[in-house]
Amino acid sequence: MKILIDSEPFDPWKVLDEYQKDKADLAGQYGATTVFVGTMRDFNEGDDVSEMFLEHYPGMTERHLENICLQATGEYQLLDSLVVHRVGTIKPNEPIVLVAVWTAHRKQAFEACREIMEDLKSKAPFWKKEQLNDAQDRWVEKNTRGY
Amino acid sequence: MKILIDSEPFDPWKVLDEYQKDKADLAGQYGATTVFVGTMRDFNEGDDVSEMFLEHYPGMTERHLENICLQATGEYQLLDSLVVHRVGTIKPNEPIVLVAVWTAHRKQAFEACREIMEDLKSKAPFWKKEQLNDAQDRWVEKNTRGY
Amino acid sequence: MGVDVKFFASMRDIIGDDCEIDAEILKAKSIKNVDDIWNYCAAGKERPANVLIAVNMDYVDAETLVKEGDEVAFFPPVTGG
Amino acid sequence: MGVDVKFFASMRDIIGDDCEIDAEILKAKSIKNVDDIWNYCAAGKERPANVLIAVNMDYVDAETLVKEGDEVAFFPPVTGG
Repeated sequence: MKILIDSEPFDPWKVLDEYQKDKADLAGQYGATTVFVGTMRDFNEGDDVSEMFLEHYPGMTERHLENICLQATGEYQLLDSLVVHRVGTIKPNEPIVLVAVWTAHRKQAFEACREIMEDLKSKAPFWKKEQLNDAQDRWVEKNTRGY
Repeated sequence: MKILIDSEPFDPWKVLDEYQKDKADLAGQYGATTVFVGTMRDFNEGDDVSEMFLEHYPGMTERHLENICLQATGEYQLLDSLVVHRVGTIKPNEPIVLVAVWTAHRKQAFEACREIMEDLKSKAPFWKKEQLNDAQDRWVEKNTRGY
Repeated sequence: MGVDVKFFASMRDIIGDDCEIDAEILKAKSIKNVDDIWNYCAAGKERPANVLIAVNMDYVDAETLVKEGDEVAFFPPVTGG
Repeated sequence: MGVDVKFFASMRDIIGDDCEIDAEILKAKSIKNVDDIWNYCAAGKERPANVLIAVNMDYVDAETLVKEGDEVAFFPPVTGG
């Protein structure tokens, strides 16, 4: 299990490649890996967005992401999990979040990955502020529902 | 949209990296990417499995994978989708299948990726034969349920 | 030009390799649908209840009519992914 | 050692920067729970209905008691991911 708050852009496929290479002890055990990557779009709610600032509550963020992954590990028999989340200034097309889980069977992998994302969206203390092309910046008021 | 039947081992993260690089026209449009990777385990139904042979029905396989992706594209407003499936002799810890979808929002990405996997498991003409460590090889009789 | 009949996976172990039925035999044996094809190629072996059937790569049932030039396939439940 | 009070995101824009309440003020002003903390630091501004509250990085409600050494945070609905 690994939780990473990253202030620099990250490449999700490179992160996964490197993380999985170090997991030789899991080789042959996992039959299913589900990955979600959230990426910054250049539009939101009808407006063009040129840039975003992601604030977080250091300490509380890591603590809650860990709790979320630990809970999913018990509920879905995860063999491993990985969460990476950007903070700071983010440009369109840059990844914001990566969630990956490894399980024996696909049912648990799909459900755990989705539940970690929903928990992260509703509990982890991150806040987005959007810089619009033709207007003042604005705090995003709430996340859309994922179910 | 891309469908690939691959008789050689593939690295899912490298495949995704290369595929996404060629999708510059989608940059800034997709907010969600969901990926499933099915990997060969070294055990199944209580037995150690040393190797597997994956047979398929050339032509019909590609046709049905295409139909499955086209249907999901309409139902979930996919911006893009990718399916890679191994055939031939497969060793434990080698990826068997990769399904990836790109959408504006995460709800569609999760649901489409899972549905493509379930459709693939129930409709695409592939058959697994397992080579056991201490016994004759055997055809896998049926897939486990994914919902 | 007759009908190409294919067997996959465990079905090939049970029934044997591909079976080609030429136009004359189709006529002579009154082979009209998938069920007739099975009976001709499987030499009396019972058709398993869970067998899947495709004509020209689309799933069909055993009553589906076949004609010259068709490709008919019999196979067990699929186990990919 | 008093109580550290933090505001995040739009809550900081509305209320202001972090607020430190020392032990003497806690006693003098009878500050006992999260609601009292808000009233002291927010200088009369109404507490928005959707504000989230954490004490020592756990979510709590406004009736939760606070003591010296606690860290209290007020912030709007989270929007990560």
